[in-house]
Amino acid sequence: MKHPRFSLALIALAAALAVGPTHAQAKVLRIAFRTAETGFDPQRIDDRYSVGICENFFEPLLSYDYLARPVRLVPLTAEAIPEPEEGGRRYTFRIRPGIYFADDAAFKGVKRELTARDIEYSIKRFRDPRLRSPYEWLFENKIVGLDELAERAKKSGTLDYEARVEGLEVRGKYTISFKLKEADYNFLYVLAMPNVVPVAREVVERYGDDTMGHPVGTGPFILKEWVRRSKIVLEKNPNYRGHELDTRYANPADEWDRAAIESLKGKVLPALDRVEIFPIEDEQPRFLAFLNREHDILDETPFAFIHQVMPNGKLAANLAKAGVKVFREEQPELTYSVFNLNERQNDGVDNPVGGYTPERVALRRAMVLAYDRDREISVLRKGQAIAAQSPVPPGVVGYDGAFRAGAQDYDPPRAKALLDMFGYVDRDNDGWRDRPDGRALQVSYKYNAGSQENRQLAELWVKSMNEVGIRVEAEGVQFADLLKDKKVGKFMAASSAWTADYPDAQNFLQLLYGPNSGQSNEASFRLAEYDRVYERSLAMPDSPARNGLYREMNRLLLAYAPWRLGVHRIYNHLQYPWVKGYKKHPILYTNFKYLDLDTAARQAALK
Amino acid sequence: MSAILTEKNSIPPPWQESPGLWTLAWRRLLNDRVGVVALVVVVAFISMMLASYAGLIAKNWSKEVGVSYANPVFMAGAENLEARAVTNRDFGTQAAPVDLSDVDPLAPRYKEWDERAAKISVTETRRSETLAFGGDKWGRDVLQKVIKGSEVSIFVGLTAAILATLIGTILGALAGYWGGKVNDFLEWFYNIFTSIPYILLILAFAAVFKKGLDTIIFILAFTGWTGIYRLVRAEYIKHGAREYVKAAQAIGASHMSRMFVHILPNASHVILVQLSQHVVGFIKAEVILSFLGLGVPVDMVSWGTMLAEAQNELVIGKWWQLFAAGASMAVLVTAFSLLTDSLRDALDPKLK
Amino acid sequence: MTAYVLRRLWQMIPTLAGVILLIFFLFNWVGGDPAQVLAGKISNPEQIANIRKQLGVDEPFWFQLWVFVKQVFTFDFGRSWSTNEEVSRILLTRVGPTLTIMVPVLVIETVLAVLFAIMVAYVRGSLTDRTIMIVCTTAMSISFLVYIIFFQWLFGFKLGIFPVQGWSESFTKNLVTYAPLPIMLAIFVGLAPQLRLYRSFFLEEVNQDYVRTARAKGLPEKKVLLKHVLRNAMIPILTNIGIYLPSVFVGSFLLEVFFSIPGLGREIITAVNRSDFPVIKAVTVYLAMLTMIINLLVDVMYKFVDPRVSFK
Amino acid sequence: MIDSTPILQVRDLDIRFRINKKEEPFRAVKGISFDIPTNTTVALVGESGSGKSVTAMSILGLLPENAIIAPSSQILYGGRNLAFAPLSDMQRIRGKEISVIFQEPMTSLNPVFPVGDQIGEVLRLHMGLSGRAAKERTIELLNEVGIPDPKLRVRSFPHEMSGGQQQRVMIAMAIACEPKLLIADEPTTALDVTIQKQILDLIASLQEKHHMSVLFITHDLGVVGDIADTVVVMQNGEIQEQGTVSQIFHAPAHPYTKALLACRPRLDRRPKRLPVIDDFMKGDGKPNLEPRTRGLKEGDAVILEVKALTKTFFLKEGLFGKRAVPAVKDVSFRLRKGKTLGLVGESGSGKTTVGLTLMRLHDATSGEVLFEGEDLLKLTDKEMMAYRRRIQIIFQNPYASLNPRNTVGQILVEPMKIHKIGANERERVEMAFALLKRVGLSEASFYKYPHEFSGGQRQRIAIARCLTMKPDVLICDESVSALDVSVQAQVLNLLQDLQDEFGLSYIFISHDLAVVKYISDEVMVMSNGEIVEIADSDEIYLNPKQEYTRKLLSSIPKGLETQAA
Repeated sequence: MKHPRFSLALIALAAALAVGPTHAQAKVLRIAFRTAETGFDPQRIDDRYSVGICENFFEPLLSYDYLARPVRLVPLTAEAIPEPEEGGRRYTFRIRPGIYFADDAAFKGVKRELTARDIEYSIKRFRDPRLRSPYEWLFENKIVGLDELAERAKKSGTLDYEARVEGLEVRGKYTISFKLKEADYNFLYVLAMPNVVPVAREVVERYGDDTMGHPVGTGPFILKEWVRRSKIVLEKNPNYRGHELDTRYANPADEWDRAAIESLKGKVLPALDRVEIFPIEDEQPRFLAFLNREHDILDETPFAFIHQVMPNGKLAANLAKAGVKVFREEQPELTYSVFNLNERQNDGVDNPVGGYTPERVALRRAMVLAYDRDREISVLRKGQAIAAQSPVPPGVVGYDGAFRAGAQDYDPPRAKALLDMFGYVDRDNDGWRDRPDGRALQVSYKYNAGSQENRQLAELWVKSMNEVGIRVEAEGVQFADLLKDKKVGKFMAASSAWTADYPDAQNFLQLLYGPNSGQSNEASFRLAEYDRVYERSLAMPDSPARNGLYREMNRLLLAYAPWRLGVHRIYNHLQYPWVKGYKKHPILYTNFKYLDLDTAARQAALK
Repeated sequence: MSAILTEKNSIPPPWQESPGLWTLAWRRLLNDRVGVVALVVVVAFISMMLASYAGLIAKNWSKEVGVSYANPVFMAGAENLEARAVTNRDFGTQAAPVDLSDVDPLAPRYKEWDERAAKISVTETRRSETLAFGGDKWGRDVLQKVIKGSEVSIFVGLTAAILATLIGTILGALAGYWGGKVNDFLEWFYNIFTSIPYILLILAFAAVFKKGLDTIIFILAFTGWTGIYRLVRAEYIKHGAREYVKAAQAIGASHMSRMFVHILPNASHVILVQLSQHVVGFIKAEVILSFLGLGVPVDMVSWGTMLAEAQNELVIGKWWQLFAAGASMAVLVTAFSLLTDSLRDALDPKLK
Repeated sequence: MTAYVLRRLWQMIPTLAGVILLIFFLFNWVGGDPAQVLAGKISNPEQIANIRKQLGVDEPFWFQLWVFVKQVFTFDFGRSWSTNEEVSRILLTRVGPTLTIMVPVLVIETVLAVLFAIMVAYVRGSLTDRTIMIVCTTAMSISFLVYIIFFQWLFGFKLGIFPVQGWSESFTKNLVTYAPLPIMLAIFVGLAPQLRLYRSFFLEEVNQDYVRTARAKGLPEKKVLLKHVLRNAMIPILTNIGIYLPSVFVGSFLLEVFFSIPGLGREIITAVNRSDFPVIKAVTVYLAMLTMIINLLVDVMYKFVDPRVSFK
Repeated sequence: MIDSTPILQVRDLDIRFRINKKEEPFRAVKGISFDIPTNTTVALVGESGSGKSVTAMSILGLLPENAIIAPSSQILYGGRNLAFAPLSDMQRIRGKEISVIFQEPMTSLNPVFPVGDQIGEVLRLHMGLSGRAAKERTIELLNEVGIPDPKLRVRSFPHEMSGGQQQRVMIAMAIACEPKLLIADEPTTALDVTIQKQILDLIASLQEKHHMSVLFITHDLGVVGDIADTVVVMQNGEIQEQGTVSQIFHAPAHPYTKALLACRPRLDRRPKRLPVIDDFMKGDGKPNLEPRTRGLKEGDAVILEVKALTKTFFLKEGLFGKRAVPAVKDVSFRLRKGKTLGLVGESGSGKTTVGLTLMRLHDATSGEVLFEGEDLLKLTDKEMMAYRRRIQIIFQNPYASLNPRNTVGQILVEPMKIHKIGANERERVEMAFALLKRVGLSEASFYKYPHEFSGGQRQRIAIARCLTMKPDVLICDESVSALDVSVQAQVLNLLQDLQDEFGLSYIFISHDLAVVKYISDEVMVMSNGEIVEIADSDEIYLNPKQEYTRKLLSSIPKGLETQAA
């Protein structure tokens, strides 16, 4: 039968090719991403991985030092970090001359230098109704005159980019001065975000609707090749001026810093010629690909395989032999379950967990105590997470390590005692606790049906609540529906999460600020004392006094329990030995511009 | 003519119904060895399903009796890292929990709360290292999960198949019997359903209905009736032209009686075979639905949810949940398919 | 013949109208609100309203339906709501990978199924016949998901023969390195049901009168099977392939998700999860039209395969 | 012209069929012996189930897989016992020295290959002829079997030919290699009587020309009389008698042979009741042949009058067009009360459509059907219900006209329930029992299912079903064509008794002219939708006026009549 011989030949051929094409001596880094990208127009994207790739195309005014921990702002396209003027309401920047955009047909062969005009144009793009920018809120009632311009644009449908905006004052070719409505000590962080970057107007107008596919910036890399949701290739930007590793803030005790300094000292960066990125949604293939040496770095090792990589905390023998290094990073993010504090859902359904009376607070506090968070961390996350003590994750300005939230620990007896005390007992002995006024108690918990992890978290929720006699029904909904239901208040309890946009506690605490209800404040938590303390904290720069106010807000959160605090996840990033200069930054998603590759070592390892 | 009709005669002899086509088919099935074995297996699964439904077995499948990924008994020695996963206590501070008494609305009753809490004893569940056929991530007994899972999967498969067969038979009968305008309309309806890719149809219906067990049954039934419709329609066209139907028309039988009293029993063997084929098809489809997140609700378990859960377990060396769900499903589906084949051979009425 | 083709084309219009109506109501009436997804983390109701206006989702439904119908005829479905990529370009780039997997599967599967069906028909009723049938039934009953998980682990990871994932730009590289494992898997699952079906087609033909005549002519059994029976059995076999053909274009979304192949199957799922309506509309309409055209081609080809068929 | 040396000798041929593991295999042929002399036509005669076909097929080893040939059986040909010859040897003999033609030409030819190739295949296989030579020889053969312009016909497909032409192709294929023995298994049964005659003449002439022996299997003694030299009579797997044609027809020894000869209605006489098997097997062997008079008298009342009845079927064609196919064109006739109107014609003549349109099982295009002054075609369905009872129909295929899933009891009771005959269930059951007795079936059959009865018994049940509604007119659509001659006689006698007793009027539709002559008072001949001629049954046979009727009458096999004279 001729068939078997044919398949044998096929397998032999495949094995030979599986080694993959090795460019002569070009340094090609291959890495996989956890989810697919959407596009590369900085003002129009907000998903983590697209923004991460944009960090390599564009350059904001300020950025973060590669090695400094905790994180420190450093100037990038700006010459220096400006001192706040007029009581923190004005910042003036001088742009470093000689910074050029990458070549593009839109510039008609002429080398295009970065000017203040580009900064002004890019900030205005956030308020252009046609672009529907997900980060429009960054510049809402922030810059003097910008809101009025945006209002006019909404009516007419298009934004007038020529219009003068008082708060965006261009003083000459390289100088721009921002005037804020009120003092905002986090404004500098906003200017360091990878989205708040200058784009050339000619490029935007030339590609119109397809700006997602034509990122033209002053950054170290350019987009060479892009097969949507399958392969993204970056290559060195010929026009890039080059940069060096700044070792001022390096910490000699940190072995990552030492390794980075030793391999990158004195080199003109970026060292990599080419970066190939493969989005792989499924965990198993992404993990196996790294083990098969098809990729050089494995960012965010899937929890499921943690015991294969680090059996009881130590690197597995086979990986250690191959010289793999593990970088342990505490994510600046928070997972939490949010309760709807309105006494009625928006569709009129009565919501037993809503309300501020002691009776309702007791129910929420009991549910928080009844949730088995320890098992979530040990079984579901395999120990790769820290139990959150407050909304503010570690590594973020305003994080208080000494704050210990006893009220959020797993303690079923206290939960049962609290329920009995406030009259939540089983009256019609159907095995489920009823409400104090006799009506049946039925709480619905909404989660995103799309992922297996969410389903198991929901399973743990239902199991934990059943242990203490509360009847909970878990309802899986589509991702888009979950977002909508949480925004309009059509839920009782639901799963949620928040990643830091900029490294300040205020980015998390604003989630419980009363006026934000209906937007980021999904719980619609309206507590007068909390709001007063929050407003006072806005007007203060980072200081012990401000930390005191943050502590006050955390205590109010624990008392009224609008949330059940979840975890801050810990990610382990793996790299093969031939990847040099690796150090994961808490805020910046990618670090390609600081990496180097020892192609000879990789060549040997692949034999 | 009337002479004979009124003539009195003896009481009719005792009523001993001679074997009809169904009994003959049953006898033919019995002497088909493979068919009998398949029948026994299917009956075993159905009785297991009923026992589990009545709560006789696998009642507390969801109780966590073992450590996480407890080893099967026959692999007691194997290393189980997951079981000893360290809970991350070392988050830096051992400081005393913060005092909330000045802001906490529950503060007035703190004392009463502490007294009550002290009285409630903590029942520490002892988790065994090994289980009959191993444990899953939460330490639940995989064997009990498979049994409970079989109840849900078979229930979904059966009900969806019955519903789909009902829809397919009624529409097929109407199209095949009446022909003309009715047939054209139903063919148009059929064409729409078959032109849309199957996966999109499932996702579309999933988006329409609220998640839940009955949703899955509706989704499967509403997308699965087309195959049955096609065959029943062909059967009705064939039988519609047969002489016994013309004879029924001649004696004045109504359309309804011709359709359902005369033709339906003669098409019943096609319908029965389609029904059992669709039970098998829907049990397998439920797995795909669970993989897409449209599976049974969280507090239930089915083979589909088990397989979806077991996706990444093989790589970390925990093969038993994947094997248990996969194997038990394979055994039932094989038995059901072989039974269907034997049934088709037994039922095929060679109208001698 | 042209009259027949014209009549069939004429009959396609109501079906296409039906498809448009069904998909429009299913997804519009319930398909999740895309504006939420696009509005980003912090968005006030006013922003949501602006997005909805731009996407045209809050127009009266008949207007949106009219837009949909216009799009069908102009083959221009605008841009994807989530990635803003030209929808027609999405489809064109996705069909390639799907076909690279599904066409070889269809071809190899049919050849093997017919080959084995002949062999089994030749030894029909013997022990080998029954064992092969039981083996087929068992192979069919294991869930496709189990196959994927196990074989990806076995061939991809344990033996490392094939890469576990990846998709390159070059067609040959795909066919040789990335496609074999998924193709092998699809064949493994798809072969059993087709073999059972084709065996029944052969057995049906073997009992016909013309086979008895062929034997009465003194033809050896092999020739009777290969010449007379096979030629007649090809008619139902080709009809069956005609039914499978449209699904070749849809692709197997399970394979595409697990082996991260950028095909149409996976695209449909992401589009539904993101409520990306333009992509859903485009995929459905193209595939519906494709299915109808393929069915017509199969019927026309039928004429050349079975001389008894005439175009009434 | 019977030579001495037999070409093939069958000795103690005993064949059994395995049904399933438990039951005893069914013994179809019980140790028979007979010879086939060279250059002679041997007729193997018997009713269905007599084992004649099994015997013929065993010669070429074409028996189904579950057949068991007893070791003692011998089929001697060319000095070898074919019964146990290896397959390779058989394949050299089949189609070359012994060939066969079957009953259903339509299904016996491969539908997807042109007829020329199928004949050429035998030539290439056995005669080693190359492409060109094979083609020429095929054209010669087609010409020899009487196919018009063979050069064109070589490339046409089986479905493009009529039944008769297809059988000619089969014959051409069979004689392609000048076989010594041709086995013909009921070659003309499925054909129209006119075509039947041409095929029989062709076989006779080819036998003459090629000096080959023919084993002719049939159940029709008329055909045997025309074509056979020697006759072998079989019943239930045994040979009852064998001898020359004249010996069998003039001096039949075995009572079964006598019965067979007598049951077949003959053109030259019409006994009051047809002789049946029991008259010979049990009785004294001498049926009373007292003649019965037929024909219409002036005063007979008219029960049903049909005026200008037309029925046209419409087929879809082209983009929107419809093609009209007229089945019945402007037919008018009268049915006398208590009399039988015979309706005769070849297949496709529209005779069945007339019957079905009368019953409104088809919607007539135009015309009137007057029954007791009412035009049935104009009635609404509700009004029609009352008349439904009065006109009933018995179909041709006994196996398809009874619902296999109902017991006989249910079949009989259902019409009574629909038309509210009989006050309650008990009375209806009693009526059913009485009817079963009247049509000659046991009361126990009330509880049985159709598949437990023979063809003849099922037709009796069908008749009983009609009688439950006390009809006035009974349409018999080919009601006895599918039955064996002996059973045919019993059913015809039953119909005749019922007519004598209840004065029923019959419309008897059939293509079998002998049966129609026996039972009808008046005969109407039809051809492609029109009435050719109507006259008294004796009158029409003695001096038919129309050319078509004469042609029809001349093609009836008259073996019985000529031999008996």
